[in-house]
Amino acid sequence: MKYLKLLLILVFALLLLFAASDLPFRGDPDNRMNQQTSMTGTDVPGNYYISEAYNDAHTPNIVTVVLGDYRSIDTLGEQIVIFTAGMITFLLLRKRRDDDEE
Amino acid sequence: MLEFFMGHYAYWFTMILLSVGLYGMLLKKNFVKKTIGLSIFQAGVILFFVSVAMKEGATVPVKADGLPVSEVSNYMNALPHTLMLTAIVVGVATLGVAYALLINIYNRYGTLNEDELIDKIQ
Amino acid sequence: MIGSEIPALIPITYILFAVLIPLIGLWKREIVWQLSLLGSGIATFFSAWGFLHLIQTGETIRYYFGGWTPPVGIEFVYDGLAAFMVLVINTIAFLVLIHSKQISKVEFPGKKMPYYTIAMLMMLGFNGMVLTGDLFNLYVFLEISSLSSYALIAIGDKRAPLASFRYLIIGTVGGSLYLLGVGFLYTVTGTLNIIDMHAMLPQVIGHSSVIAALVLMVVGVGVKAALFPLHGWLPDSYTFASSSSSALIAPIGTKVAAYILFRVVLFLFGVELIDDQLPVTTIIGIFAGIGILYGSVMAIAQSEMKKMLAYSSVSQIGYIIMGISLANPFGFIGAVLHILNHALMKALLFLVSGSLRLKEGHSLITKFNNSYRKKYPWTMAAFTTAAISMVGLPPLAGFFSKWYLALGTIENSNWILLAVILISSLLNAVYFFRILEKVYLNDPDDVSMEDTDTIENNEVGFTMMFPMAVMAIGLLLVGIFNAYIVNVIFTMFPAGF
Amino acid sequence: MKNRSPSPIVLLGTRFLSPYIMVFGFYVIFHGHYSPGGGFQGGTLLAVSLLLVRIASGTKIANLQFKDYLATPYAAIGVIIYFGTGLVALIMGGYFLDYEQLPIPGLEGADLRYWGILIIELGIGLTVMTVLVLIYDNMVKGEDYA
Repeated sequence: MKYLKLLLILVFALLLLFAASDLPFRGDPDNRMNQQTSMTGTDVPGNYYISEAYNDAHTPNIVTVVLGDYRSIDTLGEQIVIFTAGMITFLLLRKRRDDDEE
Repeated sequence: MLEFFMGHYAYWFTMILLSVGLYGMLLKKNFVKKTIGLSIFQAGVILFFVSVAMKEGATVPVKADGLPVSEVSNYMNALPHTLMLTAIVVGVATLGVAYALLINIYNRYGTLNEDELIDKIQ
Repeated sequence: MIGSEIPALIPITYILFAVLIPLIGLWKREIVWQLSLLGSGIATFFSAWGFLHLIQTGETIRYYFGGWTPPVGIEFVYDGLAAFMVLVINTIAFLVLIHSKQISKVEFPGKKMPYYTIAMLMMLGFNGMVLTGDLFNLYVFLEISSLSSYALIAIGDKRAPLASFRYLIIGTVGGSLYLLGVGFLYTVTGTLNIIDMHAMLPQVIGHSSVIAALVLMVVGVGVKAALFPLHGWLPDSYTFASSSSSALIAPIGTKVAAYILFRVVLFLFGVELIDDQLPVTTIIGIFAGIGILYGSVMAIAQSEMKKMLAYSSVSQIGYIIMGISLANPFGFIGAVLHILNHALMKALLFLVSGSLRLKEGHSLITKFNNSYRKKYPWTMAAFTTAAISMVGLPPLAGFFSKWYLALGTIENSNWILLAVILISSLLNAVYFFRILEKVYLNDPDDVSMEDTDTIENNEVGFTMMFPMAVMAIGLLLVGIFNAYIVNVIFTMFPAGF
Repeated sequence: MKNRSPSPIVLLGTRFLSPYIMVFGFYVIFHGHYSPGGGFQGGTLLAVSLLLVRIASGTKIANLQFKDYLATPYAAIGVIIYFGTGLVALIMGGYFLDYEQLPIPGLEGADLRYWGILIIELGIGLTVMTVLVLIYDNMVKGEDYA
């Protein structure tokens, strides 16, 4: 069983190494995600954020604008993930209280 | 060849990190160690995204004087950074839940070792 | 005017009640059940309204959060399939939450407030996963729903936290693999929007990283869907969780994950595109077939009803995924119809097991006897309806989804999968009729048999009977009005079929 | 740990440090528009300032600083701040979370978005701070739970 698991890990690592070798070069300014328009002519989000963020929200920190405005529903979800974790520890670790009901 | 290596070595390291995390989760018997493996795994994914965002000759995505935003090659891609901020928070929440469960398990069985736990259940 | 706001209003309702329940629950603990019911009731109302609106107008609603058009912003896509899924999962959740009132007093006393909060959060996650049109946003909602399901599973009997921890490890790996797949796709295409990316993928499909992304995403979502070799977490989790938790998670969670597989394989990549590179659909089909048989055989071996139902879930998920792998219209109809049917059947069966646990204190099949038919006549009638539907006898709903899946296999000339469907139906019959036999037939050799004349009716209360009755009638109605539902499903085909 | 009385030096040290960390946390939240920072990072620093006192001096003294039963409602209020901002925008006729529709007098367009982002960062900071304290408190309590 142990060797099977090691084999699984090895296969996983090789698959990922093989897949990663086909990715675009790291740091290349001509990557698809750094171009002005995409293959189908739509905006590329990464570039749009850099060029328009200050005009749209008057905030120099682009990450803050993306986090708080362009992808705000993601951030709401993120806050709810944290809230969920808090409520889960409440559910799992608090001593049970007596029910008032009936 | 060297260019290919320089363009990809960061990806390869994150992939190896992912495998290390998987090793910790599959082969370690202690549940806390499994959780550490989980953290390493998530860190691998986060590092992958962050290394993807890197751009030659660019600076951090905070608008600075003298570097016009109209020239996009001045600034790094902000999207992966933002995504990873979310992923880090998700990772913290997962760890919190995992440790809450581990406290529950320890209180019930008195051990966190997988083999001992299986013995105690049967 | 409000019709176009529906996709946002459903998650908003759940967030509102997830926040209101802890605030009000700390000060007035008795009404959390009513509040959670109100929340899921409103969400069900909105989703029914949106579904009717969508059928009338026939227009897909794309809701842009923050007013930013995709791919810059995030959108919710409310098309036919999403509207259908949202309606199904919200209705089931509403009914199960009604049923949970009695169980909550026995299985998690004094923990109602956090329990119902987390139930609301889980439904928020599932609704968000179904509605979102952004790959990373899907991951966020996936994690909300997964974290909530770990917690709901951990509330249960003594071994529940261990089962939940195992699920947490494998579930988080699944989520991370999905995220890594999204990362590969983002690096290659530069966008995260599903519709936008779908248009770009034909130009980059040759990259090995795109194929790896497909494999990673299918494996990651397959963990959540309990696709055959990745189903290890499911039986223990469903068995040891509290009855209402398993009734909430079993019909909804795996269905939503299967729906995400639909989205990834059929809507994001498209079948023709990937089958040139890697026979993903064939491989999924093989695993689905093995999973169907494995789940059915393991279900026969179980003596605990909830564990039997859990293994049966593994097998039934196989049907839905088989529908994806067939990749033809009949398979699609069968899979979508089976999502509805199986959600109804599995929820009903888990509710019956919860009711029996409450009344008898156990749900061991070996201890079932013929006194049950006098003690719980209506519960057993509901169980019989669901069991017959699971086996696939007309005119109940289960027959029709299997019928369309079988037509799909015939169209592909895939005789092995056809045989799998038939054999699995027989195996289903074995493990359900075993229970029906114990309940409805008098065994003359059984000395422990109780005298049926002296047993009084001990039927469960209204809050437990009502949802079970609605689901049983629903199964009958889905079976009878099946032609109408199939017509609606016809309008949901993804482009390229 | 529980039975030992806390060392006065550690107690004094944490009491001295805690407010400064808290001020830095607020700085990180409010300065998130101009430098790396924001609700999550600032909220974590605020939580650190509370947890420092909790770890050093135990529940009784820590409750003088932040009452443990307040954590859950405050976390919910933090979510309400974010979510309410979006809901107001929806009610005013825009999309959900469309800050340009917020009814703040005297501001328009991009400036409204600037203030909208600041409001939601405050909500995030509140939630992150209270939830981290909540997790710590529950884990300490969970040790006794059978």
